[in-house]
Amino acid sequence: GGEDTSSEEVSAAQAQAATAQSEAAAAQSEAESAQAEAEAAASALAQAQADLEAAQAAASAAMEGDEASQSALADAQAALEEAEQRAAATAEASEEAVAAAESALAEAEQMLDEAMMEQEAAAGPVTVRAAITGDEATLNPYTYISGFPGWNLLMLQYDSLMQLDAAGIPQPWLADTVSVNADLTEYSFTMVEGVTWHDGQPLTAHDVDFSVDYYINNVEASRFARDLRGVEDLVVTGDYSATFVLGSPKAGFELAALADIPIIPRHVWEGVEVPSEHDFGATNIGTGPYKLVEYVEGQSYRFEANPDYFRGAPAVEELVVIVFADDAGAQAAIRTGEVDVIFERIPPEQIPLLDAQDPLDIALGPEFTTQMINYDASKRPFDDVAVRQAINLAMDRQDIVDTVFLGAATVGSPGWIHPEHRSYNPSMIPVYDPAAANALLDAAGYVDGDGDGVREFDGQPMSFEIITNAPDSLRLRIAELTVEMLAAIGIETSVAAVETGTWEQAVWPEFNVNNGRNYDIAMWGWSAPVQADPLRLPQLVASIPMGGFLNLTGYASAEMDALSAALPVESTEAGRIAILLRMQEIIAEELPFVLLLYPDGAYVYDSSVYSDWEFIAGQGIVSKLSLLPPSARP
Amino acid sequence: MRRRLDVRRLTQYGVVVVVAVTLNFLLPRLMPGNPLVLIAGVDVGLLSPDERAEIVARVGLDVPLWKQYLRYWGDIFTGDFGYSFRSSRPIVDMIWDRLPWTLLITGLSLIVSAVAGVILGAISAWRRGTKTDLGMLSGMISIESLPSFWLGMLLISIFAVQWGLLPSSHAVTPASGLAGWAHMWDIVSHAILPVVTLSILATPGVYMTMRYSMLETLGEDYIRTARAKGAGERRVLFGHVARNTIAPVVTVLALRIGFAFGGTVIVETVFTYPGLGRLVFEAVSGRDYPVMQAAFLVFTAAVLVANLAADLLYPLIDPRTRTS
Amino acid sequence: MTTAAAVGSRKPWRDAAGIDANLLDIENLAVRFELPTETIRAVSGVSLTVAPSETFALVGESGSGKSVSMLSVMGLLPAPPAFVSGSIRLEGREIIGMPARELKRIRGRDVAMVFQEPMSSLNPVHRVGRQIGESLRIHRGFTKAAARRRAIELLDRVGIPSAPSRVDDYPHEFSGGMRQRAMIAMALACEPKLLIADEPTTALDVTVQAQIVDLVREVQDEYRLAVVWITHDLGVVAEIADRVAVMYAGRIAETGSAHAIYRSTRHPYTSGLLRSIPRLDRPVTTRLAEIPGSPLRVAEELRGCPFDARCPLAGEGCSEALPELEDVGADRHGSACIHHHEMSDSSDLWSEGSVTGEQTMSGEGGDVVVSIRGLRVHFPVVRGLRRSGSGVIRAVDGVDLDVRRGRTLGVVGESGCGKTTLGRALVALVRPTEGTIDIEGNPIDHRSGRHRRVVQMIFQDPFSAMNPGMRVGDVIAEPLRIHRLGTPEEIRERVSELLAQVGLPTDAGRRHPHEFSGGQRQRIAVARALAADPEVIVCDEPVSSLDVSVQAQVVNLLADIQAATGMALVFIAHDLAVVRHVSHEVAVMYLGEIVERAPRDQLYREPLHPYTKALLAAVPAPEPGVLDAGTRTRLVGDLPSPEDPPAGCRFHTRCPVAVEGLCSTIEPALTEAAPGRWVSCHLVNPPGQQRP
Amino acid sequence: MTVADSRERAARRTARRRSRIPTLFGLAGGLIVGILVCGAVFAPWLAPYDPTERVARPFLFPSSEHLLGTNDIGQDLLSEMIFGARVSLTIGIVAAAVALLIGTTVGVVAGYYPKRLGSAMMRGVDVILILPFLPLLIVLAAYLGRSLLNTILVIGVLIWAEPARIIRSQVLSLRSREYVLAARSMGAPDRWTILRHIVPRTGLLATGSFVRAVSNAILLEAALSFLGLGDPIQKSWGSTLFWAQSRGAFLTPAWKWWVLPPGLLIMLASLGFALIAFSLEERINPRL
Ligand SMILES: Nc1ncnc2c1ncn2[C@@H]1O[C@H](COP(=O)(O)OP(=O)(O)OP(=O)(O)O)[C@@H](O)[C@H]1O
Ligand SMILES: Nc1ncnc2c1ncn2[C@@H]1O[C@H](COP(=O)(O)OP(=O)(O)OP(=O)(O)O)[C@@H](O)[C@H]1O
Ligand SMILES: [Mg+2]
Ligand SMILES: [Mg+2]
Repeated sequence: GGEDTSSEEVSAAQAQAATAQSEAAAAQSEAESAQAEAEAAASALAQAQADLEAAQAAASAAMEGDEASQSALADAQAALEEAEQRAAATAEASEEAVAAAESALAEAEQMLDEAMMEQEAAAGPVTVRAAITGDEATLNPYTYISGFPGWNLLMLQYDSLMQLDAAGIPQPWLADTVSVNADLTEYSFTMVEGVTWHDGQPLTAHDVDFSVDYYINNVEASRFARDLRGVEDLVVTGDYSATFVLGSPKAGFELAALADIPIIPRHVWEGVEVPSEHDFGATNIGTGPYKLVEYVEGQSYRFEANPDYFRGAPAVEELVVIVFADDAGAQAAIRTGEVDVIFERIPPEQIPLLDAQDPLDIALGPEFTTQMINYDASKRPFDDVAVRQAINLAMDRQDIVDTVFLGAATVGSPGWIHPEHRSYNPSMIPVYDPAAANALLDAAGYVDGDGDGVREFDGQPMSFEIITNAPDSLRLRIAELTVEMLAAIGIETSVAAVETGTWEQAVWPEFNVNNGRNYDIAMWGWSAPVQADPLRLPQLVASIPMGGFLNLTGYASAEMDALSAALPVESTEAGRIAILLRMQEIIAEELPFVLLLYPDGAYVYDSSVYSDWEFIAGQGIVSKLSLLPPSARP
Repeated sequence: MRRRLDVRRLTQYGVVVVVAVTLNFLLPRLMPGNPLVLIAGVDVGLLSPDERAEIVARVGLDVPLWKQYLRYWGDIFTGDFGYSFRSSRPIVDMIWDRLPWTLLITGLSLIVSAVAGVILGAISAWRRGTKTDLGMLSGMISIESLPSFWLGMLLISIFAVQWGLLPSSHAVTPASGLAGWAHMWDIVSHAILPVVTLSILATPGVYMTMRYSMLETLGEDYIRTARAKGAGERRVLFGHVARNTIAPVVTVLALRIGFAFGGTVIVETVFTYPGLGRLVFEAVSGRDYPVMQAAFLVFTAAVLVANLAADLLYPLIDPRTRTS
Repeated sequence: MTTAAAVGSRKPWRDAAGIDANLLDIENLAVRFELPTETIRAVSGVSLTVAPSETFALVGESGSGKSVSMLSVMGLLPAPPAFVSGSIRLEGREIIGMPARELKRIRGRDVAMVFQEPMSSLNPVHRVGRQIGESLRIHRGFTKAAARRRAIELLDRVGIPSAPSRVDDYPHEFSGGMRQRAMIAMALACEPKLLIADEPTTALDVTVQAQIVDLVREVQDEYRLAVVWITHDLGVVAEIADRVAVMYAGRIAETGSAHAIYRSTRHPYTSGLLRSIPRLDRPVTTRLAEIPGSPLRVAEELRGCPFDARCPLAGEGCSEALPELEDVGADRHGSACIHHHEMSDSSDLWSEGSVTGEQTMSGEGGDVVVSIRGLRVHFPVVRGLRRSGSGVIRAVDGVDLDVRRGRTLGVVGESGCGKTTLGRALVALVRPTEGTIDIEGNPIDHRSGRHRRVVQMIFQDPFSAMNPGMRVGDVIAEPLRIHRLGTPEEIRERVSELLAQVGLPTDAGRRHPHEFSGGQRQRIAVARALAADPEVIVCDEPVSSLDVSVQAQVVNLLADIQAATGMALVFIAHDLAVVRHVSHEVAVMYLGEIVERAPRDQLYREPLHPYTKALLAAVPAPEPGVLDAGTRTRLVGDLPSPEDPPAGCRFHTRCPVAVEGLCSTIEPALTEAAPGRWVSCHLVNPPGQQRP
Repeated sequence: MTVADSRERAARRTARRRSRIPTLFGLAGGLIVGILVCGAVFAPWLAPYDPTERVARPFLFPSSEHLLGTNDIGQDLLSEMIFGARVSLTIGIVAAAVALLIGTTVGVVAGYYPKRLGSAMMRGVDVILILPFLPLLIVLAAYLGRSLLNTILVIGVLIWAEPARIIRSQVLSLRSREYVLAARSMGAPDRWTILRHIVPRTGLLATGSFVRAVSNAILLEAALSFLGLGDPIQKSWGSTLFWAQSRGAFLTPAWKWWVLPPGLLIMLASLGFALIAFSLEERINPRL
């Protein structure tokens, strides 16, 4: 029986597509008539052109993925072009004619949009099957596993007060407005009214209040408590408004907390005592665009669209997330059509291969994850800036990008911040100059005294072990190239590829920088959030008791500490950027670490199934934005 | 090989169990690395000392090792292994979710390899020295030398990716909503490649044992006695050779059940098959102590049960091991 | 070769009745084994006939081709590597080349076989009854139930007590003798015309052997069977064989009626075999007749008489041509010796030699070297799920013995009575559970060290008694090296000396043990035992795994050496006749206890204990009609388990003269019945008279 | 007659083949191992490039310059295969030697003193055999760090139990051989008996289990490397597969020159030793 219904559905869809097409044709004839009118309108050529271009852009954005409509659009465009030419030819035209053309165009556009949506509806509900590598457990705020893509999947079911837009900037979401007082201690917001939980209960500011209290009171497994550090109180000022009161000034609270914290329903969570062990069944009640309806441990998640989503029903009705053991499994599956998208960056060598395969497409964009060299800057000889600078100069970043990433990475800025980031300091240009590096070392007295090709320091050869984690093969290859490059400046290194736990334990004992370091040189990398929020930079470079929680290299500088202290209390965006620019300069000069590159984000998807993926700068495509209709995106 | 179950043997089993359980407890803790990142999530570096202490206390890692050890024994007896560090799920549930799949593929592959190994081994021994024997023997030795993961990957590459005949991963099509026969077929089609891989790898062992055992039996005096009575080849084969040959094969098979369990780690990883082997691999990579402990225990139990079964089965086959 | 024609042309003994009179007719049978490394000619040119209900004995030493000839009658030789030619006719039907399907129908129905090893010839996983009934089901189409009923009858017939309850036992629950009885029952199931018994008693004790011989004789009469009895011991078949063929190196050396073979031997080999058997009915001469050398294994085509090298008659023509069977007397008596006419009924080819050394018998000889008091060795047994730890095997259970310098103490008893354990206790290989062993007045020390040199041991199996990877020189030097007795130079000299002493060439030291025959190896073992210059040598059945022709060599060697060195010997054997030739004093063991101990001559002349009597009676005499079967004391049943020995007198369960109420309740003590004669029997020493 | 003749000839052929199987297999194994060992020894002369040098663009298809193409950072794959033999075979052989050393020691001691000591040791062996293999491996690998030596130790430590069992059972039977009893009855200390009589007699068996262990060790090394538990920097066949796997070669046309050759070489090496082991085992225990 199942096959019959599906073939029926197909024929119905075909019929509807035909209607859509004829409607598109109608739109075309409308455009033609507009063209005729445009012929008469020669006088406002320039204006018409500009308007036409805008219309074109909007139309093409609306039409992607639908060939029939696309050809219709192409025709429409051709017609428009013709109109343009004729308009140019006819020197005299009235403004009304132009307006008529415009309105005709708008009508055509709207009809095309409708046709497309109808066709989508005709093709049945869109189901997207996505691959992830590694289980993410039950996706509630206390049990999801990884920051990526675990948090991203979590946030399909929940919303936060703010939401990142495509540029990575927080925009009001559940909140209608967000305002902050001058000394950065009070963040007030009003909320969108009429939002309901999946179970139909209304969302109010009391839920937000509850969520904040809950996270703060149930420290244990939740990172959200840390986002809320410094929150003294949430003052509820109405059913739909409230104010966060902070103990000390805190810039960037929007990004760090408001756009991060899922709001949980008070009526469900009130009775939950041990959230990480509580059995919610497979489902979680949120306000998000999706409801998790099925979870098979280690295998799959099935999400259903929430048709009543406050920003509009999602474009994808069903999302199945399938767990794979590793990249290779996921890649095999997208090749065989078992999945439609991989929610994980694909390795560089796969980009051209997968792109070449129809109907697979690649979404490319900048990402904020990093590959870098760490060294123990508190220890000889790395405590010497000259040595660190020499290492920096010796790294041929472009070679690494080309060889290991086959070009699918961005050369690292010596000042840490990604060039696509809004607080990037454009004067940060990486320099590859081994000769200069050698000269620097010679000048600093690190010479090869015994002629074995290895320089000495304090009577010992400059010979070190580069520790890296074996499972990350790209990083391992970078380490291998690093060995080559350092050899060129007389520093001998060897790669020790160890198990991840061992590597972490050496570089970051007990995940606590106060425990010191057990390595000379290490390959390291931070995940995207560390860079996405530039206000976290102090964590990386402030001296250790000062707040350098992530200062794994033990770097310390008085000026950096001062800037670190100033940054979070600086009240203006411009002021903060200025501080950040200065910090980048210091980093590039003193090199607490050597940033090598930022791997580009590349996501493969099956364009015949769904192609409206939204690439959030630095974060990739895995977010609710990708699954909402364009009109609902911020 | 004569096996007999008695008190001393049971005591020895007991000792082995205690040592193995102890090691199961110690091994995870001997591994460098820290489960904190699993429990605390991504921002582990930002934890304050108090928060750290609270987390460690919640999962019971704050008490001295010997207390944790005693607690582990308690867990074993109560059958409650607590919650996974990684996914915060009850471990017993996780194991129950995974166990059937592992049992399915190991069970099927054991049956396949046992049947294939026994039949081929018997043919080989019966026709000792012929071309058939030579061919089978060299084939089996070659198969024995195949790297398991390589075989699995090649099968995926050929049958799933190139030809698209079979799914490359998982035990069922995720969220397919299939039911009834379609669902059964779904399970079967997903199990084919892993089972084939495991079977191919396990067959030579059975084959060799069978061939060896049968050759030995064929050389026994009582086979000559049977022939002297006028028994035909069929009667000799099925009446006299079969049962005497099967005894050592049963032992080998029983031991193999244990190994088969262990062997699933690689195969389940290659095929993303949601069995215990993959659970172990994930738990090990993530230092998920309680899951490791529980899963190791299942593995240990599997080996022991298989051994015990062999000991219990043996007297049924060989009356000499029954008490006289 | 023209053997076939030669034999075919000359069938001097075929009687008037002609071919039809013979049940089995073998002509010019040849079997060779094509082995990867060599070709073994196991049988060549063998011709013989067996008449219905005749007992035909096929005699010869190990490897002479007896089993192979008879297996080819059954068509049971594995081909390859066996290749059979010639002709075998059973009731006129040719067996060689017969299709497997037909052959199958003959086996078990017309001809049945009982094999040498009762332990391994029964399928361990099938019940005895089922195995007996199997041929009935195959050939007669019996139902399961009918076959089982018949199996019970047969078991009963072959003397298994309470057959209905034993029919469902598994073979391992039977004793050796019972298994051999079951094998016979199995062979009789289809009432075949011919029964081939391949050394059915070799693996059994003398007492049981006699029972089996009796049994076969009975069933033969009853079923009118023809029996081919294969044996290496001419003694066993003397009483039952009608006709005998003696095989050597795959050929028949001599054949004829039993009477002719035993009484008018016409082949030096046969006569050698007969003379080398120790006999109770002849006076003790210290030395046994021995056949020099060792049996031949035929790999090359034979050019001359295979016995040439060992034969006292060897001379002209022996090495030139293969001797054919010649008619040498009445009743189809044939011999394959070209010098047979040099032999007569009275001639004695094999000199028994004269007594070397002193010949004092009996009496108290030298001083006591070894003194055993109250020795008990118990082995714990584990059995059952709960391992009732109380069970022990009382292998040696209260033994007092003295061994004197220059004397030999013989220890005899059935298999499992504890002889080996006693011997091992003497060389400190097992720890006594109780009791003491003093060597030259010092208690035995189980630690390793030079003191252990004093007692040395010679083991039963010369093939497993030396490390096959070592050279003979090193084997012999081992005790010297262990105890660092001398420089390498001295050790080398000592080894040469020892080799000479045991009659081996000096260059033997450079060779490996596998290059030597069994007899030679046992010589090497003797040399090794002598090397450390011990006071006592314990010989644990040193000859029982050797061929009869060779066993005399070893026995003689031991006697010579003792005479030369004056050391004490403990000679363990299960065969009273062998012991008689070497011992000064004999101790008879039963179930871990000594039941009688006496100077040799007194013991053999007048045994006191019923068990000793029975043992003596069981020794076969290699001459038909010497012993009257009717007057023999036959032991019934098997040795009880040493784990749970019978109460009272341990022998009462099998004793023909046991007194109910006395023997079964009161344990007799070993008491001196006459000077030097110790017996533990209530009938010899009534309880009242026993000294405490 | 002719039927019988031809039957006899067939039988003889079977017989000959039967007796030749061990020899044939042994020779085949020897040949395979010989070629591979030669390749390893003469690698610097045979290999067209230095396998650690980046000599061309990454991911090159096979060409006349690079017969098997290049790997993910432009190293020559053929050279990598040739040099890989060194590490793989070294690990195989040395790890097997380690295993044999432990296995023989344990086997001999446990077999010679079967009562308390022996059964205690065998329980240890049981424990080793039932312990979850992978974590044991990770613990050891993590403890020891990744290096050639440590890989060898880890593998050696994990595979000694099998030889120990086999050797023990032989020693159990050897120790009751009469020549051992003879030596003991002469008053030889245990050391003498073990070294003179027991150990030399286990030689052939030990050789057999050694060769089998080499075969296993090679496979294990490959599996370890594949799981990322080996040292991926070392050029071994296993590490080549690790890279092929982590750079997606299994799913691309590159599997023909990047995945097949190392896999086949691993199989071949393991097969070579397995064949030798088989022929040795047949020799020790010829049946029928
Ligand atoms: N299956 C076989 N393969 C190879 N050689 C064999 C085989 N069977 C017997 N032989 C050889 O044939 C010869 C004769 O053996 P056979 O068993 O007939 O001797 P036997 O007289 O019965 O001796 P025993 O008293 O030891 O039983 C021996 O040299 C033996 O090694
Ligand atoms: N090491 C042992 N452990 C347990 N039982 C043993 C051991 N050695 C001997 N026995 C048992 O002790 C009893 C006496 O054995 P022993 O070998 O001394 O007898 P034997 O007279 O030498 O017999 P045979 O003539 O068969 O050599 C037998 O029942 C035997 O099974
Ligand atoms: Mg025989
Ligand atoms: Mg004995």
